[in-house]
Amino acid sequence: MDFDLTEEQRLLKESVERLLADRYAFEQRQAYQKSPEGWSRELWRAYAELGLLGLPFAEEEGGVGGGPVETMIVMEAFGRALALEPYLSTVVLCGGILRRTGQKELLPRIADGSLLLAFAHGEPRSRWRLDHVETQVENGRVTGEKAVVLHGDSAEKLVVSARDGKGRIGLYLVDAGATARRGYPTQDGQRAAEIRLDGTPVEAVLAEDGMPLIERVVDEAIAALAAEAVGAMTALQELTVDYLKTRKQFGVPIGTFQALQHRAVDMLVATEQARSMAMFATMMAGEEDAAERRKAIAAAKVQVGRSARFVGQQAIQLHGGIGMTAEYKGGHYFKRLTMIDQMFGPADHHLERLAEAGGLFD
Amino acid sequence: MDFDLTEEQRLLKESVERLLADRYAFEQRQAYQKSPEGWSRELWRAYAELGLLGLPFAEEEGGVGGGPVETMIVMEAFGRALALEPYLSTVVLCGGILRRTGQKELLPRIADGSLLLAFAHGEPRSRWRLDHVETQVENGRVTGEKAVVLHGDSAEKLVVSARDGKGRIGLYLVDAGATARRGYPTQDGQRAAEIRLDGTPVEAVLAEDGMPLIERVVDEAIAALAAEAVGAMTALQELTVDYLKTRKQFGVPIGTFQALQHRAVDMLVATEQARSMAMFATMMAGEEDAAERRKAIAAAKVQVGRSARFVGQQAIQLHGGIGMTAEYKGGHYFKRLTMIDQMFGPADHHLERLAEAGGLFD
Amino acid sequence: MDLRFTPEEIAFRDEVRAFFRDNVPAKTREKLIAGRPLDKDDIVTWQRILNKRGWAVPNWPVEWGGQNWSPVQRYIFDEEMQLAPAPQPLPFGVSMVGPVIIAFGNEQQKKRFLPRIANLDDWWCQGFSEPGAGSDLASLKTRAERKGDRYIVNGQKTWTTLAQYADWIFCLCRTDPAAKKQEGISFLLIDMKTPGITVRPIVTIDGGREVNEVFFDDVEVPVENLVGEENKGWTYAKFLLGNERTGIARVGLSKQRLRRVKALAREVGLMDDPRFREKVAAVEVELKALEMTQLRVVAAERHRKDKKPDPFSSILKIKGSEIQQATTELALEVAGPYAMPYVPPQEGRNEPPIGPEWAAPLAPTYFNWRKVSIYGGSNEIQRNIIAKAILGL
Amino acid sequence: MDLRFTPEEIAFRDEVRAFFRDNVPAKTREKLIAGRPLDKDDIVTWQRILNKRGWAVPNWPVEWGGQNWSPVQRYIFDEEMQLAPAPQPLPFGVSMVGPVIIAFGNEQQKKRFLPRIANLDDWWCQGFSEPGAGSDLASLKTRAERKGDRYIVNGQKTWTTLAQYADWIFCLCRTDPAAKKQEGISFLLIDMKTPGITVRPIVTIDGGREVNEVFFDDVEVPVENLVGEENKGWTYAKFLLGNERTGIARVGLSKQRLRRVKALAREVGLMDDPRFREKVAAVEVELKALEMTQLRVVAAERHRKDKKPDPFSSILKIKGSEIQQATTELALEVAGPYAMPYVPPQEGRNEPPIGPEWAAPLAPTYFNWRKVSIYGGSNEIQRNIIAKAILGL
Repeated sequence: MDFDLTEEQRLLKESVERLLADRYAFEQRQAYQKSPEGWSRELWRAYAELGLLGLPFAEEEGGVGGGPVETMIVMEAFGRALALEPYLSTVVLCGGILRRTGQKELLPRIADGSLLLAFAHGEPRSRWRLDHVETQVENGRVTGEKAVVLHGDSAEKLVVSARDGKGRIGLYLVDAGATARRGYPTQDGQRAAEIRLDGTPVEAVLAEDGMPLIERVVDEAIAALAAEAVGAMTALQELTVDYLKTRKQFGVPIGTFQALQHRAVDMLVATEQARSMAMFATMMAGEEDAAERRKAIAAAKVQVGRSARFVGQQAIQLHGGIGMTAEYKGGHYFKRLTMIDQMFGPADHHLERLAEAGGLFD
Repeated sequence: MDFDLTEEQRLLKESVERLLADRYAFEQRQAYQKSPEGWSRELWRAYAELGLLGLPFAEEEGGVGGGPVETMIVMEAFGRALALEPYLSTVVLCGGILRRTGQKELLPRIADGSLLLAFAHGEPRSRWRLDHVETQVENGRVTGEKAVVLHGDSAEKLVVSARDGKGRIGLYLVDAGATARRGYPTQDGQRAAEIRLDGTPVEAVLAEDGMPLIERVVDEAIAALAAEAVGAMTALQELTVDYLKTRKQFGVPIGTFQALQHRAVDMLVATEQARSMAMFATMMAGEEDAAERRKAIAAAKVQVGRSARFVGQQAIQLHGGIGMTAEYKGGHYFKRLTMIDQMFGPADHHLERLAEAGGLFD
Repeated sequence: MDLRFTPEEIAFRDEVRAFFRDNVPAKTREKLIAGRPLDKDDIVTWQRILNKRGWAVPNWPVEWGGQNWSPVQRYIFDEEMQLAPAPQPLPFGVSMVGPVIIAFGNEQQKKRFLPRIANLDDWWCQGFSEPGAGSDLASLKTRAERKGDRYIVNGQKTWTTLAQYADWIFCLCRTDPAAKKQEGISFLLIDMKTPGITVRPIVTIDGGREVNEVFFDDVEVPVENLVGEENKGWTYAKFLLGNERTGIARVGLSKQRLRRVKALAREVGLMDDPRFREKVAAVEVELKALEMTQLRVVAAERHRKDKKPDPFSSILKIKGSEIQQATTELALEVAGPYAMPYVPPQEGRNEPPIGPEWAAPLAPTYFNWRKVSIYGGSNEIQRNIIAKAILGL
Repeated sequence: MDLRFTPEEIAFRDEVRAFFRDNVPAKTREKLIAGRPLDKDDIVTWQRILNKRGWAVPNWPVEWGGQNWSPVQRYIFDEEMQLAPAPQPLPFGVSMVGPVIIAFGNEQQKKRFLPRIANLDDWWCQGFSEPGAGSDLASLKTRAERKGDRYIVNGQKTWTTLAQYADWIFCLCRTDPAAKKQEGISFLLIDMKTPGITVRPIVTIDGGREVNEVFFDDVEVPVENLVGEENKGWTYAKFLLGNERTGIARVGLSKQRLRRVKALAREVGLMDDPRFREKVAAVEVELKALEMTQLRVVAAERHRKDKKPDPFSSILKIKGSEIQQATTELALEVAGPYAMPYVPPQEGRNEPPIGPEWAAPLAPTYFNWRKVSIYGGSNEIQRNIIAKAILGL
C-alpha cells in the first residue's frame, strides 16, 4: 500500500496546479464564465498541451496512458480552481466510452483538443435512473429527448443512448449539428443543454447492449467528481479558516470563538473523510467485478455528497453575509459542491442503492 | 387556546411535586429500587391518597374525573423523580381498558391502591407490532407467551391479548397467579416479567375485538410517556447546566466554554421541542378520529425519542466520567430516557408509521 | 389548560382565511407558490389591500390603525397569511421603524410617518449593518456630525434589503465617537433622495439583487429626523431587534412549502420512496413541535410584565430557520436533474421553461435561504443569547 | 500511489488471520462476539499466547521483543485482531507504560519491567485522572514528597480501569508544588501491594465494575521507581497520550460489530426494512472512510521526522468513537423489546436467558460505550487540539 505519488504523478500535479494558479484566478474564472461559450478555449488548448485531454488513453491513441489516480489528480486541481471546461464530458465520459468501443481514431482528436463530445443519456423523465431510456433507435436513426446534457451545447459529437427494437439500451455516436439543442448555464456556472433528436442519423454504433458500459463510465465519472469535490471542499475549508483568522468582531478574530473553531474542525473532518472516499473510489473505479465496484462508488458518492453539503453550508454560515455574495469565491464553491452532490444522484439516492445491494461489509 | 393550568390542575401539580420532593430524593429512589419489589408500596398508598390512582376515572368509579392534561402533569412529575411505581401499567394502560369495557367494579380498587394490574400484550416475536398476537384463547382459556410485560411480576390481575378462533385479537382478564411468571429488573431500574399462560382461565372477556381499544390505550400510554420523558429531560438538562456552572477545569467553570454553552442550548431546544410535542400528544390523546390520533401520537413519539436521545447523550458527554457512574442521578435519567424511546417502538419506527400514513400536513 | 383554539379564535381564523383567499391577487399568489420573486408593484398593491381592510398594522396601537388583537389572534393572522400564501408585509416599516417611532418618536414624527408606512406610501429600508459590524453591530462606524440644525452623515451601510425601492432609510449612526461602544449611537430617519446617497446592488449567489450597499457622503439630515434622544439609539435598536425575532419562526410559510414539496414529489413519483417520505415526515414533526413552541411563547405573552423580548424567541429563530432551510433542501431533491439549469428570473418569460417550470427557482431558493440562519442575529448569536439569558451561563 | 495492499502485505495478513483463527480460545471469542465482559483469566491467557508467538509487543524495539513491522503491518495486525475477534492486549502495559519505560526509563527498569509486561506477569493500571483533573489533567494534586530514598505519596486517582486486578500502577504525582502547573510533575511506578493503597470500585451505569478510585495514604515508593527525571513527568505523559490516540479508531472492531448487527438484524427480519438497512449502510460508509483515513495516517508515518503524535490522529479519535457508538445504537434497535431486561453479567449463567441470549448485553454496551467519546481526551479536547495544531486557530 502506497499513498505517495510517483514522480510522474507529482510532476503532473505540479504542472496542472501551476497552470491553474497562473491562468485560473477567480477573476479570470468569472470572465471565462461570462464569455459566450462559458469556458475557455485557450485553457482547453493548454490542457491538451499538458497531455490532460489524453490522460486516460494509451500512447498509441495519442494519450499518456494514465489511470484513475491521474484523473483524480487533475480533477482535484479543477475542483480547487472551479474550472469550467468540458473535461468530464469529453475526456472522462465520452473518452471512456470511445476507448472501449473501438473508436480509436477519434481519441487522438480528443487528446489534441480538436474534438468536443457530450454524453447525451439523461432524459426528461429519467431522474437518476440510468436504465430509464425512452429515446428510440431504428434503422440507424435516433429519435428522442435528452435532458441536462453536460456541455451539450459546445459538443461537436454526441454519445447518445437509445433503445432498439429488442429493448436493448445501446450507445450511438451522432453529429451534434444534426440535433436541436438549447444550451444554458447551470446553477454553478457550467453549461448544459436540452437536446432533441428527430431521426438523427447514427454515425457509429458504439454498443448495442450498452448498459454495462454506461454503468462503468458513470462510475468513473463519479470517482472523478469525487476528486473534484475534494478539491473544492479543501479550498473552501481553507478559505473559511482564513476568514476566521482575519474577520474581527467584538474586538477579536472570530476564529477565537470556540463554537466556530469546533465547527471549522468538523469541516476539516468532513473534508478528510471525503478525501479518503475519493481515494477509495479511485482505487475501485477500475474494479472488474461490477457489483463490488458499484457498491464502492455508491459509498463514495454518499460520503462525498454529505461532506460537500456540510462543508458548503457551514462555510456560508461561518462567512456570514459575505459568503452569500456573487463576487466572493466561497459561494461559488458552495454552488458547485451542491451540484456535484446532485449529479448522477444525491447522497441519499446512493445510500439507498448501497443498502439494497447489501452494504459494504459482510 | 390556553396553556395555563386551571386552579385544580395547579393544585394537583403542586401536591404531586411536594410528595415526590419529600419522599423521592435520589437516595430514597435507589432504596426503593433495591427493595424486593423494586418500587415503594408506601408511595403507592400515598398516590392513592392524593387521588392519582383514580385520576382518569369518573367520580362514581372512585376517581376524580381527570383527563389527559392531569395525566400529563402527574407523569411529568414522575419523570423528574424517576418514579418506579407501576402507574403506567395499572392506571394508564389497564385502567384505560377496564373503564371502557364495563369493568367498573374494579376501578375503585385501582383507585384505592388495592389492585395492581399489568398489560400483557407483547410477545417474544412481536417486536413493536401491536397486531402480532400468537397467544390463543379457546373455551375460556388462554395459552401463549407474553414478553417484557411491564410490572408483570407484581400485578394481581393481567389484561391479556389473545387471538380467538375467528382470528380476532381480544382482551381478557386473568388472574396473574394462574400464570407462570419470571420477573426481572429492566435496564432503567423498573420491573417487567416474562409470562407463560397454559390454559389459564379467563375471568372476564373485556373485548372480543380489541384492536381499536389496544391502539387507543397504547396511544394514551405514549402520550403519558412523552410527559414522563419531558420531566426527565428537563431535570437532566437542568442538572447538566448546574454541572457546567460548578465543575472547574483550566481554572474556570467549564460552562464558560462556548462550545459547551452551545451544546447546552441545543439540549434546551431539544427539551422544549419535546415538551411542545408532549402537549400536542396530550391534546390529541382524546381525539376520536383514530387515524388523526395515531399520526399525532406517532409524531410526538418521534420528537420525544429524538430529543430524549440527544439530551441523554449530551448530558453524559458534558458531565464526563461522573455521568457514567451509577451513584449519580444523571446516568439514571439517561437510561430511563433511552428506555422510554424504546417503549412501544423507537423514534424511527414511528417516523416510518407517520410517513406511511401520509405525514402531518396535507 | 386547553390547547385547542376557542370557538371565537376559530371564527377569527375563518374570517382571516376567507379574506386572504378572496383578496390576494392571483399573480402574486402564483409567484409566492412557485418561489419566484415579487416585484415592487405586487408588494405595494397587497399592502394597500390590507390597509383598506384595516389590517395593515394590526400590532400598532389602535389610534394609529392597530387592532388590539390578542397574541393568539396575531399568531393566527400571521399563520394564515403565510398559508394562503399572501405576501408578508415588509417588516422595515410595519414591524421595525413603525414601532420605534410609536415608542420613542415625537408626535410630529408619528403624524408624518405612521400613516404613510401603513399604506406603503413610503418604502423603508434598514441601515444597521456595516462591512465591519455584523454580529458585533455596536461596532458600527457611520458618523453623524451635528452642524446647527442638521446632521452630516458619512459612512457605509450594507445588506440593505430592497434599498433600490426605498424612499426612506432608518439608520444607526455614531453621534459621539468618544463614548463607549453602545453609547454614542443615534437613530436617524433619512430621506433616500437626499444628495450624497449612493445605492450599489450586491448580487447574491442565487443571482438575486435584493440586498445593497448604501454609501453616505456628506448627507445632510435635518435634526427633526432624530428619533428619541441623541446617543440613545442603541436602546431603540435593541427594542427593534427583539421585535424582529418573534415573527421569524415562519411556521405557516414552512407548512405551505412542505405541502408544495409533497405535491411536487407526488408528481415525480418520489413520495413512493419510503426514504424521501420519511425525510419529509421528520421535518413535519419538527415543524409541528415548533408550532406548539411558538404558541406557548405567544400564550405566555400576556403574563410578561416588561416589554422586553422573550429570550425564548431565540429558540423560534434557531428552529424556524433550520426548518425553512430543510424545506428548501427537500425541494431541491424533488427537482432532480432539473435543479441544475439556471434560468434568470427576470428574462425568459416568453421562452418555454427548461424542464418543469416549477423546478427553476428551487436551487436558487436553497442558496438564498442560507441567509435565514445568518441575518437577524445569526444562529450562533441566538445561542449566545439563550446561554446567557435562559441558562445563566 | 497504489492504494491496494502489496502481495507481501496480503501474505502477512493471511498469516496473522490464520494465527488468530486457530489460537483465540473459543470461549474468549464467543464472549467478545456477544459483547460479554472478559475475566482476568481470558486476558492473561491470550496475552501469553501472543507472547509465545512473539507478537505480544510488536511495536517495541526488537531487543525487547518487538517485530520491526512497517506501519502498514501494524495496522493489519490490529485490524485482524479486532476482526477475529481476539482480545486487544491491555494498553496499560504494552502501549502505555512499556513505551515510556523504553523511551525514558533506565536500563534496570527496562530489564525489570519489560519482559513481565510482555507476558502479563505484571498487570498494570494507569494513575493519571483525578476527581478535579479530567480534561485539565495537568491540574492534578496527588503529592509525592521525597524523603531520603523514598517518595511518600498522598492523594487520589480515579477512573482507574481494572485496578482491581493490577499489580502495578503508573502515576503522575506532583513533586514540586511550587512549580507551574505542567512542571513539577513526576512519573512514578508504584507496586499496588504497598501499604496505604485502597482501591474502591466505581459502579458504572451499565452495571459494570471496570473502573475504580485509588487512594494513596502515605504510600512509600522507592526512588528507583521514578521514571526519567524528577519533575519531567508531564513530557512523558504527553508522549504516552499521543500513543493512546492512534489505536483508538478501532476500525476492525466496528467492522466486526456491524457484521454482527447485520446478522442479528437478518435474524429478526429487520434487514428487510429499508430504513434500518440504510442506517446501517450510512455507518458503513463512515467506517470505510475512517479506514481509509487511518491508512493515510499510517502510511504518512514513515515521513514523520519527529516522534510527536500526528494531530490527525485526533480525527481518528473523533470519528472512531462516533462510529463505535453508532454501532451500539444500531444493536439496541435490533434487540427491540428485549433490550429492556437487565441481566447481570456475573450471575444467571445457569438460568435460561430472557429473550434471545444475544440481546442482554446490547443496552449495557450502548450505555458503557458513551465513555469512548469522553476518555483518552474527550472529543471536545480533540477538537481543541485540531483547531490549534492543524488549523492554527
